[in-house]
Amino acid sequence: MSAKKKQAELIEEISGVNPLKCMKCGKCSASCPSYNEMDIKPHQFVSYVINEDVESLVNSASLWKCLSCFACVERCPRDVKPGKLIDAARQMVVRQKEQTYLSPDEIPELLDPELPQQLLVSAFRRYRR
Amino acid sequence: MSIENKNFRPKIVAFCCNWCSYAGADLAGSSRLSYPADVKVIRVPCSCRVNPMFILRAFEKGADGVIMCGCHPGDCHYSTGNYYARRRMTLLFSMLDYIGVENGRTRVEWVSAAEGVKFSDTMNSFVEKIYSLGENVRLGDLRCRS
Amino acid sequence: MKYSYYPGCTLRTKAKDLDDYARASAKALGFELEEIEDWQCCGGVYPLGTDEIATKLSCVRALNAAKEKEQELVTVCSACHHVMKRVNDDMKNVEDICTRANNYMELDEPYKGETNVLHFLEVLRDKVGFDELKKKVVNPLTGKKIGAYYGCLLLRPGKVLNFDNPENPKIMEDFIRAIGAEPVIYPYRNECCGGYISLKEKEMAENMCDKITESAEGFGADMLITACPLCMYNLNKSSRREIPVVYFTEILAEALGVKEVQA
Amino acid sequence: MQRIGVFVCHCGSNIAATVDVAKVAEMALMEPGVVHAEDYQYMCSEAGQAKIADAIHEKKLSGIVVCSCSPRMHEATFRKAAERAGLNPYMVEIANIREHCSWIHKDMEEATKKAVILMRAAVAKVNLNTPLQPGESRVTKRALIIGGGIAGIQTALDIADAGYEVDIVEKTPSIGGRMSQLDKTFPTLDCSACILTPKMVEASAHEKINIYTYSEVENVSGFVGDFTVDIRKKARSVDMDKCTGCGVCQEKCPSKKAPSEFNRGLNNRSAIYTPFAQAIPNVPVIDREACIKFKTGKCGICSKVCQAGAIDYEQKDEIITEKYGAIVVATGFDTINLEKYDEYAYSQSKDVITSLELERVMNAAGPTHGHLERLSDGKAPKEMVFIQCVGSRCADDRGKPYCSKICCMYTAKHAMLIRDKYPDVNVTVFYIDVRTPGKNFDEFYRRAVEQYGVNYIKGQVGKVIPQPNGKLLVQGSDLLDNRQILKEADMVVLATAIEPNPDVRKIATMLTASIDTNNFLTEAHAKLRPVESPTAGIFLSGVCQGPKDIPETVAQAGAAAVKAIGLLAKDKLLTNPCTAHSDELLCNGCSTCENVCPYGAITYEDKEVNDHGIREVRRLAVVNSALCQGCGACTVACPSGAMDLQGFSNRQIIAEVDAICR
Repeated sequence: MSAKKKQAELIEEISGVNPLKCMKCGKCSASCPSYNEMDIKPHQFVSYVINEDVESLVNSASLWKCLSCFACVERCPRDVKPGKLIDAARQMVVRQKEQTYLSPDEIPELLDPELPQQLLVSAFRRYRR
Repeated sequence: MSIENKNFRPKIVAFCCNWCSYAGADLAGSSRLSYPADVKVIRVPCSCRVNPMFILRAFEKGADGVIMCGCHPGDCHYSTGNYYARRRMTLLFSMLDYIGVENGRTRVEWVSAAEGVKFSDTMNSFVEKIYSLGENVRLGDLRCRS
Repeated sequence: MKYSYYPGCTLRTKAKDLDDYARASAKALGFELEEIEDWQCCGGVYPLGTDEIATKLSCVRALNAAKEKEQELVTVCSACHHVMKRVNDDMKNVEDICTRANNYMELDEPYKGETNVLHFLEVLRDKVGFDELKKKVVNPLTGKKIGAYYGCLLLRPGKVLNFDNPENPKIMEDFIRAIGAEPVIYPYRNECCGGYISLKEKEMAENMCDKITESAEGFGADMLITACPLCMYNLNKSSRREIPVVYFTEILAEALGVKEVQA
Repeated sequence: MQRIGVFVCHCGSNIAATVDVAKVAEMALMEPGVVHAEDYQYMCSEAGQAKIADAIHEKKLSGIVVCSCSPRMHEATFRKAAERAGLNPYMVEIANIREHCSWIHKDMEEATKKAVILMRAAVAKVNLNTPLQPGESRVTKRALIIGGGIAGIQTALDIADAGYEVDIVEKTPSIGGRMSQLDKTFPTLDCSACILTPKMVEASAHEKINIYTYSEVENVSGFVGDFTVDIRKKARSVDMDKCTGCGVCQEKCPSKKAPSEFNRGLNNRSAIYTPFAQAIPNVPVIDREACIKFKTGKCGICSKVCQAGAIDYEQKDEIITEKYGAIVVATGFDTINLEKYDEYAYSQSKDVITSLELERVMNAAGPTHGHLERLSDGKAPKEMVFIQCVGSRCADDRGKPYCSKICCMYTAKHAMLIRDKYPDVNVTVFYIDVRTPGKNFDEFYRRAVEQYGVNYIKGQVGKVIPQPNGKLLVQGSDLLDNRQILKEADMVVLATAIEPNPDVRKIATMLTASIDTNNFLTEAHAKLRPVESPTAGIFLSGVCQGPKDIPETVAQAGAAAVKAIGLLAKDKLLTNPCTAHSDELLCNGCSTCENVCPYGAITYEDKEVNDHGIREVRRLAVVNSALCQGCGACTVACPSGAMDLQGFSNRQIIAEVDAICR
């Protein structure tokens, strides 16, 4: 099995999503609040997995723009759950050594007195291992 | 193949439903698509008419392989018959497996009336499989052996 | 009535209000929130990966603690509610996760999702009843036009959280009515505030929060209520509008006349 | 012991070239019961058949085996030949030594050996054959149509024109169905009422057609050719014979708050009402839930104003029992409930409507008298957005997994009509795929784009966002331009998925007609018997079988009529004697067979049995041989081995197995 295929299968495994269920209706992209910030759009995630181009996916800015608000998951008529795919791609990045989007050193300057713990906890869970 | 059975010719029973698979076998015939003469077809109205007992009986009487063919799921002449057949055979096969009759000796295939080629291909591969498994000794009634 | 109570990390610190008002209101309404011993942070975000086990264990511990006491588990924070319900759903319905989590936990009796998880609002709706709540209101907030801000975590995915209609919820509106105020329904009430994105992408969060507050004000809301410390932070911090945002427990305590007692 | 004759056919050289036919005949004589064996050039020829007849007479044969081509080819031929010679036709068995032997094998020795085995199996089977008599059942020459929409009307007209009596049972106060609610029809844009109303009139005036409106089928018993049906005629509270249809009662009725079903609840009607002006019959009904007289006992205005004295508050539901030979289901469809699609703001905004509601808005008899206007404030819209596939093609449990088939076309129709009548209104259609297979259909859609300038955008809408200014912000995808669109609209129209009429489950159960997971009725064969139910005597017309447009519905209605006529034209039905039967002494009354029978042919009765001298009443399976199609599912399901299939009995099949394995 090629490395590319392996990666694509890993994404399918982590996410539990079958990208072949997608009928390309675009309802995910129509629902996404981060759409304009994304380089790869939610409805395109499935194509990248099907075409075994996980590399582009893991290098995309979209990984860090998805809010996990589940609007796409809720509204997807085909039960594809694009949000889970993008999260699996993000996992593939942060599970590697020193591949984090947020390092503890950055934290102090980001803090403000009102910032709730929940925000930091969430961000850590999203951005790094 | 064992040394004792140099001239081993298997006995193979094929249950075919009247509406799809029997017609598929007819089509294989009229298309002159050959398969070994070891296969003998028994016509039943529907695959759901095939009682697991018939298959056990065949093995008891010395059959080396039993294959059941029906309409494709969803195409059953009687709407749902092949679904019943599929479930029954799944259970039967797991029981046969449990008592030591090799998986390959039984098979279910869906063959439509238009699939003469599939019928002959299926029979060819099934017979080949039975040759590789050799004689069925597990369930045979010893009193039936000559 | 006694419930196991899971406050969560933020309610212990920055969102102390949310917690205090919840406890005071519970007392006034005649039920008790018994804090789970040694609870640990839920992580704030439900780990979506099918192979995530360790990240779910803190929730399993809390859920199991409630099970052992034969109590239902109540949360107030939207995020805790979200994570807790989804982990519980996994334990109940995803065999693989359930088995592996139990292998880690080595409990006397495996946990299989037996505990019922309730958000404080669900307790008000399903246990207390909004009609009953209405009777206990001493300071009705008459004339106040309040917009409910649900956000994402309370509602989605609707099938797992089973909280309310995720596209057209009404639980908070019914709550607002029960305490004598007038609910303002506006379409952005279930759109995301940006969540944790505000840490690194401030502008994104600002745009999103502006849309929410603009929509709420456009439909005539004087104030917003929320159940989530993060939503509250974002709406206050990131929105360029001035509409006040408070925790739903605060106005509940106010209506029940227990606000001052606590503060 | 049987006296069996074996006849081996050469089929010219087709068989004889590879099989030693004489050897087969010779070997046959060694089989138990075989008293005669011969081979001949062409057994199916007249001379061959004569040989069979002669042998039957001379050797007093009780059963015969013909070793020849496939039974699918000539079994009927040889059965008839045997019958002519005085032998029961079911005492004939065929050994297929052509398709299953000579044509596929080259080696003569091998082929002959196999042919002998096939002959032996057939002989073993015929040894156990018993004479079978096809049963006869009579045919009541009257058809019942359930549902009075275009499907039911067309089927009724076609059957009635062939000279048979037809009854239509329609649940609502008038026939006409969904089609009567439509404004225009694609792809010709002719007015729906203009083509439907004449058909309604024709049906009501037809001497062979009897229409029961405001009535429902309550119970069905019997079987093909001989159904007995109870029909509940709901109390109309108006005497059908006296009413002149003047309409004064509806005008004067003080209770005008009931939502109009015909206008999809967009406006109200009076408590005494006919659903629409062209209703047939033109006799109103009193909606007792809405009527002040029924609610409070006071009022009675309709009775006072009725010159004909037709109002009858005392009227009661009436049950009519009638016999039918054939039943056609034409129960049609409704649009799905949109409560699970609140992202489209259907329940939040009056200006978000379904396509069927738009039909009413566009219709001169509708709530806005045909003016296109927003239902919230009556303003004329400038921007209209259509959203396709709302609830169709959904894999989750919110919607339906199938394509509703008609939406692409009616949306193109709506878009075109609006652009034609109101050229200043911009129309945008969000679509996933545009599906227009059908005569002149794609041309129609292209006309909407090219001539009428309808803006088609490929992409689904995520959310419809009501704005404080009353407009609707539509947030959608443009997948081809790869952008997210925010479009302000005045009205949004949802192409809502259709689903079978919810009553169809109940009706299918009464008819023992099978139904699929989407509640569409199942056809007997998806390709070859698309208008028949697997249950004999039940036929399917229109959308109850699957999504269809009007031309397809009418075509299927005609096809269903032909099938029903084919049944009604017979005086008697010969039933296939190869049916299941239950051994009363073995049956334990467990109901397993009843549950697997796809035809509802098995029922349970308390019967007295004599079990080795012990007389007792037991609950026993009884097979209705008129309904049984002989699949054999029950024979295998039966845990006590009581159920067996005539013509393919357990012993017969086992005898074949034994013969092959010998």
